[in-house]
Amino acid sequence: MSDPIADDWGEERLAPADRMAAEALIVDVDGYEGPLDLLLMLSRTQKVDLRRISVLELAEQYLAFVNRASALRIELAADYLVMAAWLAFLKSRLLLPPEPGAEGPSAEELAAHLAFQLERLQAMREAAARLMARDQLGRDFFARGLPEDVTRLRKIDYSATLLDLMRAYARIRTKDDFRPFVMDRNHVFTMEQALERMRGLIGYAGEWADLTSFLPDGWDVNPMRRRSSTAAHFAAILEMAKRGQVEVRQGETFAPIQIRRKEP
Amino acid sequence: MTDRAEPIEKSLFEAPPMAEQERMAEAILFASAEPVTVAELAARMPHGCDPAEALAHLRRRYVGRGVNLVRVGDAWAMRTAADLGHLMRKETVEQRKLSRAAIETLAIVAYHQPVTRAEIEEIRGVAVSRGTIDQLMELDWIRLGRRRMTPGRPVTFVVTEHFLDHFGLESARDLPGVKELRAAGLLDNRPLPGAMQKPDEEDDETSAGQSELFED
Amino acid sequence: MTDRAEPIEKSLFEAPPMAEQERMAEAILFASAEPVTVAELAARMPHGCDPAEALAHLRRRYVGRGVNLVRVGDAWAMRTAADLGHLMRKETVEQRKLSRAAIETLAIVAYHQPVTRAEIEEIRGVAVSRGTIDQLMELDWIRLGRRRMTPGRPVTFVVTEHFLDHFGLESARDLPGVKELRAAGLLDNRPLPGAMQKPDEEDDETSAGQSELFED
Repeated sequence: MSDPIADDWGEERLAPADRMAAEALIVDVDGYEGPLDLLLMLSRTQKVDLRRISVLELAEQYLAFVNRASALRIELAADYLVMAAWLAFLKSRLLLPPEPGAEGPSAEELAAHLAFQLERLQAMREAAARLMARDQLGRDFFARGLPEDVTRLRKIDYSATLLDLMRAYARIRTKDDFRPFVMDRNHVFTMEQALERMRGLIGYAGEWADLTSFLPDGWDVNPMRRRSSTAAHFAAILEMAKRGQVEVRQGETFAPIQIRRKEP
Repeated sequence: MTDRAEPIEKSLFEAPPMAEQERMAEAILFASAEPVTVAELAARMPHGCDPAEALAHLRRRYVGRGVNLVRVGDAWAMRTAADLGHLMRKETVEQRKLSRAAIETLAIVAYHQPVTRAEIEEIRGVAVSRGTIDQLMELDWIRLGRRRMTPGRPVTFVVTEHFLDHFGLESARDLPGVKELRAAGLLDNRPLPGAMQKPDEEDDETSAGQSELFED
Repeated sequence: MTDRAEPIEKSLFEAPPMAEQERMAEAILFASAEPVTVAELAARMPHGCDPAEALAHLRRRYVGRGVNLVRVGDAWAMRTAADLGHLMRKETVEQRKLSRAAIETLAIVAYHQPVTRAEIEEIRGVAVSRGTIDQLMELDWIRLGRRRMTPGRPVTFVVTEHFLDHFGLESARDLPGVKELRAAGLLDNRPLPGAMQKPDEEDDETSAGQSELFED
């Protein structure tokens, strides 16, 4: 609060004492927890029970405070100004006789509610103080300093009976019988597979060649695999012949089957 | 190891004598720094025990002693007698200084629970910062309660058992001056009359809040 | 806060009565995180106190109780009575059925041991998860057998003694055979080529396993 600022405020012509008082109030603004808190502080100057407080007088005090703050170019937070506007409205309602047929709550009701809010805030302040004044754990009374931890043992007991075991095995064995195909799949060459293969190979078969030469590697040793792949490839070339993609010939019964690409 | 000569377990289905049950409750409570519920005691003591009666005996036994048996909500704990706190300076835990906002918010939650953030703000006349709520939650003094069944379904806050333990309260009913405050209507969530009131929310919130207050 | 009516401090130089000293020692021992020596007690109790005597009183008071005052080296501490140590353990037993994958895997190990994982998978027709094997090993129902003398030297699994105990079998040979399974109505009555066979009649895929079957 140095001189330059005082110069700025010169025109206000505040007596130093007034200014000190005003500044004391302003400096405190930071300490207020909102307009309700400020109102509660202002109400203490009335030195009456909060239930008998004069809301009109309080409104005037508050408005005077806000005016002083704006004169001192203190920026008040918006909620202080909202409260000021509401109090100004309330003040006018309290001073003027009620309009006949006016809707909404009466000025007295609004004033009573404000008084209630102040009283409730005051009560909570006192309650908070009494709460904090209580003996507290870790300050006035203490818990066991050397607690013995409870060992928590979580045991999961899995149960299965011999019958469960038998059922499980029976289930597996039954499953085997119903899907031997799945079990033996690695010995089976399907016609679809053969057709796919032949489609790729036939491009190179311009001359007559034995069907057996087309069998895939590794499918000619194991008899079961040989039979499966031969049958699959035979079915495949029949299908291809039907489509006009290959020619098939056989010299005599049981002679080698020969194929070649059919020229378009 | 022990000075007792008698065996504890008598039979599989007969509960141990009450003196023995009292010893058991004593051992369990001494071993725990946290309050122990009657249900937990029952689960840990042999079948057929009556933990509530054992606790009653135990409480009487520790009246006037250096440690006392105290009730904390639904649970029980052994705590040193408050008049001996000065001897325990060494054990004192440095407590974080709470802001005025935090202390007031805590009191409002305790006395008005379950309470929404909007209600706290209405009582204090100022916004409640996120940090204040967080701090109280971190201290495990308040926690989320049930959502209010009003538009927006706002969350509510209630105090915890840890709060009761910290302030040596048996229940929220034992908060200092709570009866007087309620009698004076100061715990009412009185709505703002008329114009200041939000259309229909306020009424529901109030009635719901009050019916739930100190429901336990 | 306390149930005591009498004030503690009598005068600046007069030691509190012994009952009071006992309370003090009790509270200090209770709240301390470590055993407390007589010297420490003396330092924390009011001038003129006799902590050794207070401890002697306190020790007698706790004889036969749920907690006892015990000496730990040079220091003193409150400890749970040794005979109540079992109360400090909380055991929860959960009954759970073995999963279908686990019981099937177990059955295959039991009927085909020693069996490799690849064989189990072939018989079940689906992959066997690591967890299933681990679970059965943890239950101590299966264990690792000898490595198979085939390329890759795969490990085999066999059932354990504990498995036999649990299922009331003297040996794995006592497992009910296919005929008995059928007699028990667990298998269809129509002839099932695979299932009808005795182990050693099965095809070459399993013959390696079968020759070793029930070897021990």
